[in-house]
Amino acid sequence: MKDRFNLYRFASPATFYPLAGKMIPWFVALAVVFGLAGLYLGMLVAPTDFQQGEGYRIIFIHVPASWMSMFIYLVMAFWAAIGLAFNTRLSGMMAQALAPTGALMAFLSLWTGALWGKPMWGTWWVWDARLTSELILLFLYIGYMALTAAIDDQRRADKAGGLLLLVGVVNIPIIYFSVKWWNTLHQGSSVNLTKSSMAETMLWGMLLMALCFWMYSIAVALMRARTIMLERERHTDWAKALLAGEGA
Amino acid sequence: MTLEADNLECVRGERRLFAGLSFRLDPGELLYLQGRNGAGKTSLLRMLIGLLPPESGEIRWQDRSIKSDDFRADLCYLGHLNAIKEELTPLESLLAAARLADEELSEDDAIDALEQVGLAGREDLACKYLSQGQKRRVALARLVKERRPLWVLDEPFVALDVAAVDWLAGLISEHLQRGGLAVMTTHQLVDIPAGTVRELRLG
Amino acid sequence: MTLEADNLECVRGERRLFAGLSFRLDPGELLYLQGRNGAGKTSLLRMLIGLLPPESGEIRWQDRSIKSDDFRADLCYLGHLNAIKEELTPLESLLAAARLADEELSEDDAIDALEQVGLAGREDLACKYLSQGQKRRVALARLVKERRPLWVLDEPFVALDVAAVDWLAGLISEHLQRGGLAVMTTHQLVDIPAGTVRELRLG
Amino acid sequence: MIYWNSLGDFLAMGGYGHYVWGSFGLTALIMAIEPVVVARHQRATILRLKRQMRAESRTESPTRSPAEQRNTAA
Amino acid sequence: MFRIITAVIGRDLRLAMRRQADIVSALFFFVIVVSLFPLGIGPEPDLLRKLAPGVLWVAALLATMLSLPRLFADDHRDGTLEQLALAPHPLGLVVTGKVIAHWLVSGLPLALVAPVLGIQFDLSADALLVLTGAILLGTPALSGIGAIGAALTLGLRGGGVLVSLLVLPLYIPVLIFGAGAVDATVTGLGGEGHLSLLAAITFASVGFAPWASAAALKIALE
Amino acid sequence: MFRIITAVIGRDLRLAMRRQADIVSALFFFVIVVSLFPLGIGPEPDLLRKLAPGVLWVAALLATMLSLPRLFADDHRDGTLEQLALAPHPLGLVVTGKVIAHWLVSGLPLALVAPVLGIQFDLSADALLVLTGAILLGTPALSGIGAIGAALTLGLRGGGVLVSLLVLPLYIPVLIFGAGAVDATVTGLGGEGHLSLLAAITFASVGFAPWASAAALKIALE
Ligand code: HEM
Ligand SMILES: Nc1ncnc2c1ncn2[C@@H]1O[C@H](COP(=O)(O)OP(=O)(O)OP(=O)(O)O)[C@@H](O)[C@H]1O
Ligand SMILES: Nc1ncnc2c1ncn2[C@@H]1O[C@H](COP(=O)(O)OP(=O)(O)OP(=O)(O)O)[C@@H](O)[C@H]1O
Ligand SMILES: [Mg+2]
Ligand SMILES: [Mg+2]
Repeated sequence: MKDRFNLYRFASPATFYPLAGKMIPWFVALAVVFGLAGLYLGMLVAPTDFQQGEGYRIIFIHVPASWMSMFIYLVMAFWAAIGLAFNTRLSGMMAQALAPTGALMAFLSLWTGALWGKPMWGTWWVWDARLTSELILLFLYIGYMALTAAIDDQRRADKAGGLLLLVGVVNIPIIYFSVKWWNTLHQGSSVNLTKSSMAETMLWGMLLMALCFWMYSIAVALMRARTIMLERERHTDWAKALLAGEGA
Repeated sequence: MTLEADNLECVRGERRLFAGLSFRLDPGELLYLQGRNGAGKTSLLRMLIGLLPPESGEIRWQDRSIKSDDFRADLCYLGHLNAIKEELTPLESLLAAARLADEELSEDDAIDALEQVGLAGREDLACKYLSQGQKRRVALARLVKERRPLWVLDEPFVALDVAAVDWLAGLISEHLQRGGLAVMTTHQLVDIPAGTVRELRLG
Repeated sequence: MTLEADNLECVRGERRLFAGLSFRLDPGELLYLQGRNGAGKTSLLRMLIGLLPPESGEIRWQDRSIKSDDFRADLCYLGHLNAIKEELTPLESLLAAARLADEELSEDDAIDALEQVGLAGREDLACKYLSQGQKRRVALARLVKERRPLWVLDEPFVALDVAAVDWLAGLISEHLQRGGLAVMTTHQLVDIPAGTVRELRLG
Repeated sequence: MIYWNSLGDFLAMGGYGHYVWGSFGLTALIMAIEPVVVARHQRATILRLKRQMRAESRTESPTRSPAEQRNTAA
Repeated sequence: MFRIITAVIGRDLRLAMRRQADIVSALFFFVIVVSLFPLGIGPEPDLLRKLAPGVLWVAALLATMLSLPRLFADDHRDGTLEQLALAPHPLGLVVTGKVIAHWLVSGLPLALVAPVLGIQFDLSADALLVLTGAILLGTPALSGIGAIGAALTLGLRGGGVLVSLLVLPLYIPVLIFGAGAVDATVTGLGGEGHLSLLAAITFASVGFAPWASAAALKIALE
Repeated sequence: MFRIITAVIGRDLRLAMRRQADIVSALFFFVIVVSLFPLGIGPEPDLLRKLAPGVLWVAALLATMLSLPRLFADDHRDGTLEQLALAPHPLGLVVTGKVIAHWLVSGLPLALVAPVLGIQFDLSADALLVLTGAILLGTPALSGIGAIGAALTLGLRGGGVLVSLLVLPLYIPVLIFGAGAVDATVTGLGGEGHLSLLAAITFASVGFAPWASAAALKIALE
């Protein structure tokens, strides 16, 4: 009972709300710094690709957006597992705060992929395994949001949504390994820790942009989490004190 | 065999319905929940049977938490809804309910129970053709042969005519005399001749 | 303004519930239907409002058959079901019901009616969050401003607490004093102080 | 250091301008709009909650009173 | 007369907004079903282009149909339908309102996303235009005819699946002319003839279906 | 343990027999959807043969999915589900029984008529055999995964359509391997690999899904 209480306190909205408020500006600043550096390297310094011409520069958003769309889903599933196991209030809020950003990332991955595909493959869209599974990921995000929106009781919504996230997490390895399992039009993995086929600057540009997207996602998710938190906890003492204190 | 509630708190939506509610129920005792519409009677019953986790506090059956399967083997719950299938006949409903609740119930016993609730001659009519009160009677027929110690009944008298109300009151008091426990809500004034009736007023 | 039933016969499934039933109801009179579960009370009410065609016999309102639209403009029916939407708030439910029934009801009147049924402060909460009895009260709020002459009520007291039962009994008797007519069933013993109460026992 | 010779070259992206700027443009747009939407939603929520709190303190607060007010029908 | 129709539309739209899920889900069902086909059939663009009109129309039929069981069921279950039937105006008007609201919620959005899905199947701009027009013209008929099926199966337990059994055969003309219009455009024959037939079907069924449904509803209420 | 599973299966099958509409309708939905395609797409046999596996599988997915909302909804509405949750054995066993019964009523019949429909699409005898086997192997997974979706959306108003939103994405692997098996046979590559993957999916989902569904049901009952 006692250690559970501690955990509960650690993840308690009352401590988390002000902490998140203080952290947001830092993440925004980091996102801007990484973004500027990444854009500088990727858009201004990096040379052209001998195969794809300048069109390859879409990679600097396509890949970070694709990565984030999968990563955010994993994080949501992680929160869901915590929430179902320990019954913490915070986890459901975090999952719900992350979902729209994750869906946007999946959408951006599809959008930039389509814009890339037209010049490279001659078509906006092919029914290739990776593209399709990314589309499914978007559907999973939307399904999660629709489910939690359809349930009015927040506690129930969190639990049901968490269960769905855990069930849907099987899709992530499918997306990731789809290029390996089926031979497809879409490019295989080219980022490799030991040897890289990419130019050094390109690689760095991509990694910096990925960091930028990461920080951005954290910042937006924290902002959204704060709103959700206040809304849900409006009858607790800390929220009331906060609402009463904050200037109009 | 005791049912104990310890410092229960109930929050529905954003409303705290009750808090710090404790009681203890011993064999032969009836807990009679009272309270206005919306006071939280149904919510409390659902907590007692383990379907609604309390916001805080604990419920114990025989000094153990009610989360165990043992508790459910001792419990008989009858809610607002009748839990009968429109397509099945009263007899089939009764037998299916027993089988799914892991109870032994012979066909003769079932027919006997249906006779007692005044459905003789309708054992083989699909339930959808029954009137409001007759459907309720099918649901109540479960209680006739029920020997589980804890009965939890949510407004059992609704839709029953006067004769049926009397009969049910008798059935409950028999159960209590056998040493059973019962928790019940109702807005109708019904006199249940039983050993101890504890009243608990919500709201 | 009279409601007349002439030699009604009702067959449900294969069972003849009643036959040769006739009565006449004049302004200020209450017809109180009684009978066991399954006697055919609900069936009779549905005949009176024109939803269930009688096997034989006829029902007349102001000496004309009840099939006309005029009859329905004079009728207010409240059934087993509450006819409210879970997603709408009590206020919206009431206003929508009035608009769909082609009645004038201002928002102030609606709020006033909800206050009278004891739902003040919940006008803006979706109905699904209400308890059994509160939902019933939303349905009953329609009656507060209702000036149609004929009220047909099927077990209106179900799920209501004691205070609400008293209030509703008062509302019905006011309606009768205004010269209205009412037909009602209930298994609960409720005293309605009205001019003439006719009792009709089925089965 | 810088790979491009002129701004025009940069904007043309070797003929892929539409595709590249279409991608970057929409991404920038989304990343600009999303935080604004979230922040506005937060401000609106805080205002609404404050209004609600004032309204609740004028009557009795529903969570505080275990009972419901004005239950008995008039 | 119009007052009651608008009152019904207003209420139904408000309910749809409250539920949100309703609008979004019919749409996403459409999107998902359309996306399933290439998965089952394979990715060759030529093949897909030939399939597109048929697949999109079948998906539109199914998406409309899926929301049908609830057209009257909710009102029936909670007793509102009884009250509507007892109101002092013809039930057919009420049903007209409900059909229009159903189309606004489940038909109109389909027409709006259809072009996007068409792109996935590599359709030309012309074909996309005709596709959108055809869906816009044809879906009211789907709502109208569907209302009859929904009313006939009201309160029956097998409802959800039974309604498809009754309604899908009646949808076939809409499917043939709707898909035909797009096909004709793709093959360069021009889809005007098909489109005007579609308009005629819609006109007839929106005018007539509410009254048939009203009759069916009265039977269901006995 | 087996007693309770068989008790549930027995009751659900008896209910399905009583309603009749249930069994017949899922089947007819399947048949009608499959038959709609030639209408929407045109009668060329070559094209149809290529379409067959995809169309049949999509139709099987949709037919299964359509009966999902009622998997728990009836029991929920009339209070039986509460009683099941209060019975002194794990709810997962009850759900296992319900999943099996659902498959017997909605999956098995599809496998039985699939060959007949395959003939309409001019499939070879080999392909028909693989098609039947694949549907037989794959549909239990559809019932299992579907149960999770049905449990999650239980009691929600948008239920029927919402369930498709949740479940269809999860059905996609079944669709791909199921259609792939037939495709591979048609093109002479042999469908054994696909079939064994299908069997693995079915095995995993029938074992795991009932427990996830049971957890979702408990949430819904709060
Ligand atoms: C709508 C279409 C597309 C979608 C949904 C999509 C999806 C994805 C996803 C999910 C990833 C990350 C997976 C990983 O890193 O392992 C990725 C990476 C990548 N994509 Fe795409 N893609 C699309 C179109 C394209 C196109 C047209 C190209 C280029 C011709 C392309 C090139 C790449 C490259 C180079 C990577 C990085 C792979 C790596 O280094 O690991 N993608 N895409
Ligand atoms: N649709 C139907 N088909 C066949 N029989 C029916 C149908 N509806 C009701 N019955 C039968 O008609 C009889 C009367 O039903 P009704 O609902 O009118 O009774 P009631 O007097 O209102 O009873 P209660 O007090 O229980 O509400 C019942 O015995 C029932 O079995
Ligand atoms: N799922 C829910 N979400 C939010 N609020 C709820 C929910 N269920 C019930 N409530 C609220 O909880 C209160 C108590 O409901 P409950 O059903 O326990 O009342 P009750 O005492 O049984 O009333 P009645 O006598 O009318 O049956 C009501 O005011 C209702 O508005
Ligand atoms: Mg209650
Ligand atoms: Mg009755």
